Amino acid sequence: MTFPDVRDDFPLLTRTVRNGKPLVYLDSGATAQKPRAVLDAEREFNERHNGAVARGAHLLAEEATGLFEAARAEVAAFVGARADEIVWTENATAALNLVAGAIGNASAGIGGEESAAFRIGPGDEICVTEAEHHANLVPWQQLAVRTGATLRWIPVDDDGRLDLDRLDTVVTERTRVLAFTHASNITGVISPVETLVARAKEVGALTVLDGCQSVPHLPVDVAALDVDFMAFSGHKMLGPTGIGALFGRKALLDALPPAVFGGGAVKTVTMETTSWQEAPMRHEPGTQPVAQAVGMAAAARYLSALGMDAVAAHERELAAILREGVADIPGVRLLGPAWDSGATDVIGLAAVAVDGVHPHDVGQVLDDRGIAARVGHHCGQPLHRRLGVTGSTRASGHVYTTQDDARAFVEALATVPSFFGVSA
Amino acid sequence: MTFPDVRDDFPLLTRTVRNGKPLVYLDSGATAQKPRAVLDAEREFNERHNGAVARGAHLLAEEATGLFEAARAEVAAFVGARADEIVWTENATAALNLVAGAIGNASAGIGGEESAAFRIGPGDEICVTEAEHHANLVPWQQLAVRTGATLRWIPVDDDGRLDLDRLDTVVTERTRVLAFTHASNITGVISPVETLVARAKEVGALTVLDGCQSVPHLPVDVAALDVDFMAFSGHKMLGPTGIGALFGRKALLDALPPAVFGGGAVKTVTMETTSWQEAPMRHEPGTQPVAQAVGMAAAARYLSALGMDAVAAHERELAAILREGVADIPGVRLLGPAWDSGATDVIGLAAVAVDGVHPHDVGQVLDDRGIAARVGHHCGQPLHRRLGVTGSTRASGHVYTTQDDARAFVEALATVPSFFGVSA
Amino acid sequence: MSSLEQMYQQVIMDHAREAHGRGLTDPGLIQVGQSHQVNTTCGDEVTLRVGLDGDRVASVSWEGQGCSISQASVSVLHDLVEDHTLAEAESAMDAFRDLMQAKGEGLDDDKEDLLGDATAFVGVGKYPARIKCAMLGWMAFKDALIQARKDES
Amino acid sequence: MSSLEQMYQQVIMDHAREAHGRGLTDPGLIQVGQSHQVNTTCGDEVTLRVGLDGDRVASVSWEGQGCSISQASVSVLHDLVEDHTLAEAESAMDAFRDLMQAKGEGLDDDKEDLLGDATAFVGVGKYPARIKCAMLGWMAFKDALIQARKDES
Ligand SMILES: Cc1ncc(COP(=O)(O)O)c(C=O)c1O
Ligand SMILES: Cc1ncc(COP(=O)(O)O)c(C=O)c1O
Repeated sequence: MTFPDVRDDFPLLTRTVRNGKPLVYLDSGATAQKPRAVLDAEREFNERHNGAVARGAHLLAEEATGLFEAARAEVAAFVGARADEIVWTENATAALNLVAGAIGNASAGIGGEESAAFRIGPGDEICVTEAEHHANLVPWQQLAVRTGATLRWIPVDDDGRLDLDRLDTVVTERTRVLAFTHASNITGVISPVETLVARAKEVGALTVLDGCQSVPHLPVDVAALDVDFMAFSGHKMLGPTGIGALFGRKALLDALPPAVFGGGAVKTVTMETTSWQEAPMRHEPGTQPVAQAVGMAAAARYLSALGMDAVAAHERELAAILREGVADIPGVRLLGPAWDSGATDVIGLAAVAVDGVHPHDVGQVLDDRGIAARVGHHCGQPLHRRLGVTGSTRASGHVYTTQDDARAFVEALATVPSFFGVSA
Repeated sequence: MTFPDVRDDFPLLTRTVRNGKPLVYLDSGATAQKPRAVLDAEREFNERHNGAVARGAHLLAEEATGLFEAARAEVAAFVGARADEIVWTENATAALNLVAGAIGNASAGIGGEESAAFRIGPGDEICVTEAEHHANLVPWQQLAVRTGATLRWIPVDDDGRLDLDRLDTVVTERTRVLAFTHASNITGVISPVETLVARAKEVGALTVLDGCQSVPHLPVDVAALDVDFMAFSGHKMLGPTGIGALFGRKALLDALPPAVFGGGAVKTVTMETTSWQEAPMRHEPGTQPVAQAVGMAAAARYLSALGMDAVAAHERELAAILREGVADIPGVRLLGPAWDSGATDVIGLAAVAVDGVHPHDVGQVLDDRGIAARVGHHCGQPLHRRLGVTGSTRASGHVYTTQDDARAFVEALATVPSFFGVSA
Repeated sequence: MSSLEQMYQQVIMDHAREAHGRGLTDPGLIQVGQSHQVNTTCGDEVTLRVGLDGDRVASVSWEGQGCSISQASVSVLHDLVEDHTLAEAESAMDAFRDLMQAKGEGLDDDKEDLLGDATAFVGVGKYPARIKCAMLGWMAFKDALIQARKDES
Repeated sequence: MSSLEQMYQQVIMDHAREAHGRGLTDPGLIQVGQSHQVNTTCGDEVTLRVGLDGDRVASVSWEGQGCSISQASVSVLHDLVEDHTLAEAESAMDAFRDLMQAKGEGLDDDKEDLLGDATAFVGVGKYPARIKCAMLGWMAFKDALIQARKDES
């Protein structure tokens, strides 16, 4: 089964770079390009239906509200959730901060008795992994500062896989939250969600999944994964910038106090006190990214039409070319596990370190050939440090990435050591 | 001097509603319509220049970063700020929460000694006014819950003007923050910023201005106003949804700890600790609303081309028609001061209560004529309560609003009492 | 008849002006439930109390303020369910919800007969924002029933 | 010469491979300043120490890691300012900044003469993201000078 060539759906991919070279876009892990269907949906909203959501009795307000809530239902269905279990946020970072911030607020007395179950403090533990993006590490680290709880983490092995031998000693009865990534944006490794969730349930900890690198690339069903919360971003799944989403079990979202306060989220406000609406509204104060929600739903529709199983299979082929290809280049080290066609726990990207050549210099050589890759620590300083490097060069694909794109990366990378005079 | 008719620049305004009636859009105070220039700027960005900002070495990343920072400089200039004094946020609500949340974090020890000046606690006071939108009340009220500080407020008089006789007793040496709106979204009253800032300086309190209803409608210069922080939204100033901005003095933004944590905002991250970048980056974790920033800058450019003095004059004429017009209708009460052509402290809106008729029912009659107005409490429950009503019906204009639009509102409103059989 | 006139039919105006069941009363019964609901768009509130006598809705009384649609709706609710069996009350509740979701089109004759005066609310179904207003009292009724029956167990 | 070759001229490659001034030394002077700078895009760091002897930059030494552009740039910085007067060092600093802002176009002959080897960095000016790399050491130098002169007063 061959995956359809969808490049024509993406206006940006037709442009040329650096003196007329065709663009080879391999930075989708950072941010994806957007199909015309997404741009049109946003524009159509702005040109025909824009109005204040959930607040007016006039026709435009009605239409805008209808489209906004329909978008919520669509994005919810895309990840196997109910509509009222999806909270819109600015991005995935904001979604993760929403959970951490709300727990901090509950611990400071906000939300009163209704939110008391979320209170944490000295003696409690928050657990993450060594493979986290800063967005799923720093909020928890600082929640620990704020509440006096202790941060612990599951280490990774030399291949970037979680060291499950340590699971039971790190996640214990003291653990209140276990936050972990679904797929690493550096090694590409997919976490053993089932094992981690089972352990969290055993000790009564909340689970928070970072779905940034899974939702755009794999079929994801929060009900099947059985997690309590999951964060993901619009812009990485072919949707607009300026929007992300938090999935949360309804009962938890209803009891969690707001992390951010304002209009539209409240029931009754006096100068002295405030009572909140139910979820998702209580977590959506202020004017929401409405056009962006409509665009994100269009992205979910676009991906669903392709079929997420087919998308995942397509990206597995890219992974094979990238990971096998770079492994053959002398002086190039692949971060994370070597390609193994039998293993199913790696997404379609490859991050590499070139002996003696700094990632910035690697990226420059690629860029000169029209190849857009990402260089640096990719917001994962601890994981890079654990793997013995300070940064890497990453190629990451999406539905529009061709096998030729992946091969172009491997070929260009092979020229790097000699260009910098460091060949073996 | 007549204000140009710019309706053709706004695609949405050509549509009809409720059986082919022309649209009379008078809900700009909630959210404004967007000129083609804004929609085109966003689309052009997405189709030509989209890439990860501040993170890649490839051409698209470079272009996206350049456009994103140019947008910041333009929006900064629009309000008289320096580029590095502008932080992008999801909306104005998020901007106000950023300041309140960061003060809360500083008080919980985050940011260490660098942020110690922001710590507040029992004995300290936070001051707002009775005229605030929930977005500039609830974050402060809950900051008080979180820190043990006390919330106080400046009351308003029957006209909705701040009772300045109480200023010196409410704002005292104990006051650490004075947060107030520049213009009320209900009464339209413009606050005496100079007097309030002078008093805040006298007692050493930080000033936080809610510029949501001023920045889109009046010339605003933060340097001249001499405030410490100001929040405003893109979608109310003809820009996209999904973006707002916080102005803050650079030295304050640099010392304020983050309210939200994640990638792109940090210098060095270990599992144990994090150090932050300078402002504005430290307050912009995660992938930013990049296309929306470009759109917001296009909106600022569009408004600047019209000239904010001309915009304000145009809206003053609308205010005159609205406020004088409704005052002549028996059984209709204007919230806020009666129109006085000499007074300069009212923006171009009018909120009314109709005796014996609920705002929802008023709105329905207007909507039936194609008039989009806002009904309800407009996220200002305390102010409505103070004025003796639970809700109102509001007409609010913008650059595309014509005097005929304003007259249509007044005429339709005049039919309401008899329709519901409550005429005198 | 314009959409506006279809929405504000005389029946509705009359119920709004003189609402039935207004004023909370003590039903003097054992199975009593009460619910407070807020329409967060406008802040309208209703507090509704139900007294059950076996499988009979013996008493419905309420207090609140709101738009003519919400007030008239609680008033017809009162007439439709007080002194009826629980089963009848639930059928009325279902029929009213169906009417709201009918987008202004009306229901089949059986259901309209069941609703009586309440069919006048047909025009509200065209306005999603107003359906909330019309449903406010019914939400309170539904919740109050749950409260009242909790005491059963 | 392609843009890439213009950027990575032999001079730069040489300086990157064998950087001058690497390894922090104790200048044995009274007026000493030190600065640590991080390029937040990639995490590259440099720590640079300056020793002043009156109005002479008597010693520049540094430690750090980074891309060839940032390493070569600190190396030429060392050569340009060590054993020069403060005024000369500041002229070099200004000229280098101008070169970075010249978008790959080069400067007038006077300034290029002043920069010597450092003119090889001309190609960097075409790449905004890399200007940060080339400026890293200079930022540290500027800050270290401020620190060193603080001790004056
Ligand atoms: C005075 C005032 N402050 C704050 C806000 C909140 O703005 P946003 O919804 O864009 O966050 C609004 C608009 O709703 C407003 O009118
Ligand atoms: C694994 C992972 N988590 C979190 C994030 C943060 O997402 P965003 O920048 O959209 O908030 C990213 C992307 O940068 C990511 O790859």
